[in-house]
Amino acid sequence: MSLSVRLQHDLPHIKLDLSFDAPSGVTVLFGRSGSGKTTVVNAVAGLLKPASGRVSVDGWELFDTEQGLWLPPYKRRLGYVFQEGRLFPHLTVRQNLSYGRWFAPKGARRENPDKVIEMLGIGHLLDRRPAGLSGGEKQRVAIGRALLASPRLILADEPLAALDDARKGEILPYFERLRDEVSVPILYVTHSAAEVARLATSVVALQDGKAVRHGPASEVLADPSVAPAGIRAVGAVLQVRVSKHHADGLTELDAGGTSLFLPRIPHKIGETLRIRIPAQEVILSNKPPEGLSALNVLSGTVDTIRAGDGPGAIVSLQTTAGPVLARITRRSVDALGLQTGMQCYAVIKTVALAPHDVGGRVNQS
Amino acid sequence: MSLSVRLQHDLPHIKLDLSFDAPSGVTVLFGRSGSGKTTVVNAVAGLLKPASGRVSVDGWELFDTEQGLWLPPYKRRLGYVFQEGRLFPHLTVRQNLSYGRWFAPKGARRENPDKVIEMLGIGHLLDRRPAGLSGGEKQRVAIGRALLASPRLILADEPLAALDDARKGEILPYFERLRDEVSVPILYVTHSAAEVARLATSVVALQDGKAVRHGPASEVLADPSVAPAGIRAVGAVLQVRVSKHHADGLTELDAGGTSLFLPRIPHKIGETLRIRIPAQEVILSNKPPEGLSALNVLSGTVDTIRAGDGPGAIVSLQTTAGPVLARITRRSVDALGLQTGMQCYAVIKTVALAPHDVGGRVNQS
Amino acid sequence: MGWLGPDELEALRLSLRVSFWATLVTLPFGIFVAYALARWRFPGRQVLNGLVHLPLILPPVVTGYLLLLTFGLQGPLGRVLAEVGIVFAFRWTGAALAAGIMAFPLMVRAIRLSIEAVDPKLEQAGATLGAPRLMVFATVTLPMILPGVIAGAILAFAKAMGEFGATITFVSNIPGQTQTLPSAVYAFLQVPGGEAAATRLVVISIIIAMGALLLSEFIGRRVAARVAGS
Amino acid sequence: MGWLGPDELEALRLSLRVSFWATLVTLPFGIFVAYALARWRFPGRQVLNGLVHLPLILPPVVTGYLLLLTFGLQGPLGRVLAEVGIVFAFRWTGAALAAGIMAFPLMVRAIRLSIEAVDPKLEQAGATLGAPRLMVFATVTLPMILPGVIAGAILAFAKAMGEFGATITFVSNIPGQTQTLPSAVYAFLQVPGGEAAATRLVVISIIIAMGALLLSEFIGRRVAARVAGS
Amino acid sequence: ADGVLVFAAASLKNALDEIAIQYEDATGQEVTVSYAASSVLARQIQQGAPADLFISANAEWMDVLQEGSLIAPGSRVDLLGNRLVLIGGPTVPGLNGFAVETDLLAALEDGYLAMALVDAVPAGIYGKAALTNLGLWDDVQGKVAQTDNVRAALALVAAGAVPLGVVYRSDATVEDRARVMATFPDDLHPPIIYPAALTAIAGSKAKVFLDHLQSPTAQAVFERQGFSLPGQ
Ligand SMILES: Nc1ncnc2c1ncn2[C@@H]1O[C@H](COP(=O)(O)OP(=O)(O)OP(=O)(O)O)[C@@H](O)[C@H]1O
Ligand SMILES: Nc1ncnc2c1ncn2[C@@H]1O[C@H](COP(=O)(O)OP(=O)(O)OP(=O)(O)O)[C@@H](O)[C@H]1O
Ligand SMILES: [Mg+2]
Ligand SMILES: [Mg+2]
Repeated sequence: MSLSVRLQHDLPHIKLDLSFDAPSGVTVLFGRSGSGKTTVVNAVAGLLKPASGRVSVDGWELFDTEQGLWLPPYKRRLGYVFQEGRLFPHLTVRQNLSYGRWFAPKGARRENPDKVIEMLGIGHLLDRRPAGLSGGEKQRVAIGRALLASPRLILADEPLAALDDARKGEILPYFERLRDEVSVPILYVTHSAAEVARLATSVVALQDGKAVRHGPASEVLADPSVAPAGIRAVGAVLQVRVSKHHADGLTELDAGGTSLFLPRIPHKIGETLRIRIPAQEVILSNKPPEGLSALNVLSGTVDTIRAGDGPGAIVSLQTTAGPVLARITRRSVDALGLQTGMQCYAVIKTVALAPHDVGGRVNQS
Repeated sequence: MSLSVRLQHDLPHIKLDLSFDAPSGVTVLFGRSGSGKTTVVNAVAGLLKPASGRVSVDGWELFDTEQGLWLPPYKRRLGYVFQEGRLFPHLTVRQNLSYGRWFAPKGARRENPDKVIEMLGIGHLLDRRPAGLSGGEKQRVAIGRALLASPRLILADEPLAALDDARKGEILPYFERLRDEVSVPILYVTHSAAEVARLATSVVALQDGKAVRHGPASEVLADPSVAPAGIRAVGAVLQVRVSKHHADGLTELDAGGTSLFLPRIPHKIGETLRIRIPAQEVILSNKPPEGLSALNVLSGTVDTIRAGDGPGAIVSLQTTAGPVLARITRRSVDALGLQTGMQCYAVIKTVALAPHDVGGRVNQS
Repeated sequence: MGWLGPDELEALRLSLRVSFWATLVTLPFGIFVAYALARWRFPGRQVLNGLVHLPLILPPVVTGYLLLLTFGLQGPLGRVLAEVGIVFAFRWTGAALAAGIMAFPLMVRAIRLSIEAVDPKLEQAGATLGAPRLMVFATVTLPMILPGVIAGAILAFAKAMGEFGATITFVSNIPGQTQTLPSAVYAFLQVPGGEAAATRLVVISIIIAMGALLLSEFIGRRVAARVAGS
Repeated sequence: MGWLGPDELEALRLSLRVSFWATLVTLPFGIFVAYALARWRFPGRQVLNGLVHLPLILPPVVTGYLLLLTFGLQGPLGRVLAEVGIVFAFRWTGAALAAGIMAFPLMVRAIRLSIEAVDPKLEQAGATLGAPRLMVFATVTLPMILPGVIAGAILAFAKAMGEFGATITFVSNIPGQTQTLPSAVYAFLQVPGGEAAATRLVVISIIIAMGALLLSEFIGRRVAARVAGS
Repeated sequence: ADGVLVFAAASLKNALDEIAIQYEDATGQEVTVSYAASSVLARQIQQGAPADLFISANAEWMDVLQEGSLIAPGSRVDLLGNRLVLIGGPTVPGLNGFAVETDLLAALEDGYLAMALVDAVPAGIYGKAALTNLGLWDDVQGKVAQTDNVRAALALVAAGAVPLGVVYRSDATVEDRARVMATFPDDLHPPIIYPAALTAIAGSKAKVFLDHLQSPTAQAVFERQGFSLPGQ
């Protein structure tokens, strides 16, 4: 287990009491505003001293109240990306980036600054000061600063919440690259289902200071009962391989023997990816569809049908590519006569597979 | 024309030079960061004195540099909802709300405070101070404060940008109610296509200080060339009437004779609404579709086919409900043999018609 | 206060009165000048800033002497004011004037810094809601700078309690009129063996000034918390 | 400076030296105390705060007398320090000590306010990046409070230039040793016909102090702009 | 120190400066004078000030030092005397034959009488004694504006802030905005004496300078500044 957290702490309004062990990769903490996410991250960072608990990263203990062990923040070797950036206003971007490096221990694994700068696309900003940067640029610098401190764990507290969608789209890939290329464990706080879907290796759902659900991202996302992400976030995650880039701007993926098409993505042929198929983008058909503009059809058998609170139901289909979820109305369930074990076809629009649902390379670990 | 703006002003980096006349309702200003949106709003508010120009609201001149007319901000009777709220931290919510009322002229049309408080759902917050409020609550109070100043024009500068999606969803309806129930003209700045779609009566697209496009929301949104909103924002806006609420949680709408189903919405039977059909949620079929889970099918004839830069194309369909746009791949255009004048079916998932695409009552004016 | 003689008690009472009025009357001017220095750009701003600081920099005797030349019975301003019945010379009011002027720079600095910390955007918000400038000041700026105003006022009060050089030079030392605590201390220090009496008075003024300072920290923090809305 | 006699020139030179060193040497202490008052909660914090303000509140003569009793050759501290070769009594170093102590509250107040304006979150950010406390102070806090430090230092310098009561009481008025500009002014004012000379010296000190103040406003604004990153 | 360090009451500045320059020119011997209030200087000597010679403006502080064995035995001399005068400011008509006993109250009108602190500063103490002996103190008591030193009293008169003041003759001679209205007979108050003495740490050079101060050359300077010589 790469990150192990156990915490008890009384806050004015809520009691924090949780414990979770997370594998390496990205652990997403999510939950409503006020559920205690920042408090957990601060306790891991050492900015808050919990009443009792223990946190370790890759077996290295940051604190353990039973042993009376308490590392001050500056000895924890973390890269904390704060929600508000917290760049040093009096330093240039370059100086901000190298701040953590001054203090990193001699023997620490060092990122190559040039590589990080290039990865984040902030080379042209190096001599400017934070005040002159746009929100997205600031956040990229903050990520770079955290990364170049040679951290053993990266903490990111809603790093994208203050940004508009366009800027979110700019930055999300950098976190994916962190996960996939740098392989530092990351504890990531977010409200956004899209971010969870793209980044999370495992998810911890917080509610009133307790961890109410905890598991791999694909499981938690496929569970409509997990409130924070919302019903619109439910979806399946498929593992696919890039098989061809077509001349008409489409990329063909191999999903367990079936071809899926989506608008050109930058990944190389042969690469293995995860893509999220949002349940609400899937149409079901009880016979092979014909004459439709949708290019992607996955056939499979109905596995489960779960009716929701409203007019909808989540139908889970067993396909050769893996399980696929569809969110349709109960009325359609009846109209199509869907039943467990029945043969069925999932129709997915090409353009509905948005780039933000395509994850990076599948993590090897 | 309810709002008439003409401005020239030199900023350090850009030259502002624009003029537009907007009908009553919501005029949305949009454009990239730094394109001058806030500057325009500030000039209207009187917080910035432009080199030259003229602004009038319902024929009442706020300033006119030619005439040497310049009303100071406090005489303009505006309700400015700032991006960051700017609530008075030392006053309670109640005092914040009544602040503008102290200064409103005697004869001014007055909103009923109780009604506004109820509309915004902030009745339980009245005795608290801004510091204790969540971001969404703050922004609602800011809207109420602006509204209760009996403004002749409401200015809203990215009022939702700092909020997460859930909170955006909470607040957007209040702006719709402002538009529909209070009928004060509103100048609204946003980056978000969803907000444009739901709120805008007319849209002014800004680029480098110039108004590059200006027209009714439905036109601007149907135009894939308008960059700020992005291709994913393209869609058609249909006028529909609520015809029935079904027991299984669906609401049936009458769209020019065809029935559309979507998850229950709170509007009354007989009400006329606008709903946005995002182009990318529409699947086309060249024969009447069968056996599909999607409940909504609109038949029509192909009007235009515009190929985009990428692998996609926007197909416009003439239906009895009005024009419907579909974003599909060029490959599908070929596969279906689509041509202008051809009979065709638009398939739309019930659950894809998200509540945030359903506008409020259609404005009578 | 059995251990204070009647003269000393009188001096204490007078010092309190002088300092109180010195603070109260200069406060509006202090707020105004602080606001002007913090928010307005006008020619002569730096001159005003310099003038305000002058009493901090000049030897107090010089300040007192300048006051005497200006507000004394023969002074240009003193004569004009005497016509309308305002006399500073040799009155406790003069002691208050001297104390107020000596304390003024401290007051202005404290208030000015707190004004500079107020976000002008909140004032703009007030203006867009229809409040004229003065109302914006009264309803937005003033409440928000209250901690700074209180700190400045109490610091000024404490300074006024200790002021001596300018006061005695301007209005001399008239028991019951202008003999403040520090003048009494000075007198005791002039004669051999007066140390004990001087110490007693010094201790009293320290207690008062410290009490005021602690109070200002306390009130300042309370008000700041209230203003910050928590 | 042809119109200054050699003694006066000497007094000016001495005043500059005294004020310079008074400011320079107290500055680290000022920053430390300001930081402690602004950021730490410890028992005795209010006592420290009161002590720091004491010289502002006490009549300067009293402060001088207390210094004489403490740091004089017979004083408890004076004797100990004399053993290690540090003598304040009747040396220009003593004048600097007096001036430094009198100016200390002003310096601390200015710096403290600027520290309180620094967002502790930035300091936390420094800590998470691996910087120990002192490094965080040196690389984050200090650069950000520089405008306040400069303002505080120059204000202290100006105050030191004008300090008189405590200085003359502590280290007397020995030309070339402890006769600062204000002491010289005092001596001139004690004798008939000295006003002209006194006025000349006062004008010089005003010019210097005002120059310093203007400089501090200017530097402060420049540094603030640089620190704010614009 | 090589030279002589003199601690002298501030009112002696004009005279002593002149004498010191003469002395330095004549002997090449450096004389440095620190001028301050007698109380300040005496306390500093108590605290080990490196002064060689102390000239006080009153006897009391010298007595204190003497009791503390801080002055060289046998070195104390009554160096100078002074006279107390009543002065009038620019607003006071020059009265011929002004007599303090009869005319003081009338001349004051509503104004104040400026004096140094009457219980603390020598000139004030002497003035209070004189007025008491004249039987005027009770009447005038409430109209006395006391200053921290006698020069400040003179300044009040000179500036016209008060009509009258009681100061030393040595102060009044040079100020042309104030006129001497009357000189108090010196039997009305304790003798005004400026005692001088070598401190316990004084060197031989200081003794030479103290002797010089009593020489006719020096005494001429003192007289010119309005001081009187003891026994005169
Ligand atoms: N220092 C503190 N003092 C008082 N209350 C606190 C403090 N820190 C946190 N809380 C309270 O503890 C609860 C959890 O706060 P926390 O900031 O961890 O929530 P969060 O999940 O990060 O919320 P958000 O999504 O709004 O950032 C909240 O009710 C908050 O008000
Ligand atoms: N007071 C000012 N001083 C200097 N430059 C300014 C000022 N106000 C605006 N600008 C510049 O003018 C341009 C337009 O700014 P404005 O704030 O109007 O943009 P915007 O469209 O509102 O951007 P955003 O979406 O980021 O809020 C920007 O380049 C900005 O840097
Ligand atoms: Mg948080
Ligand atoms: Mg803007």
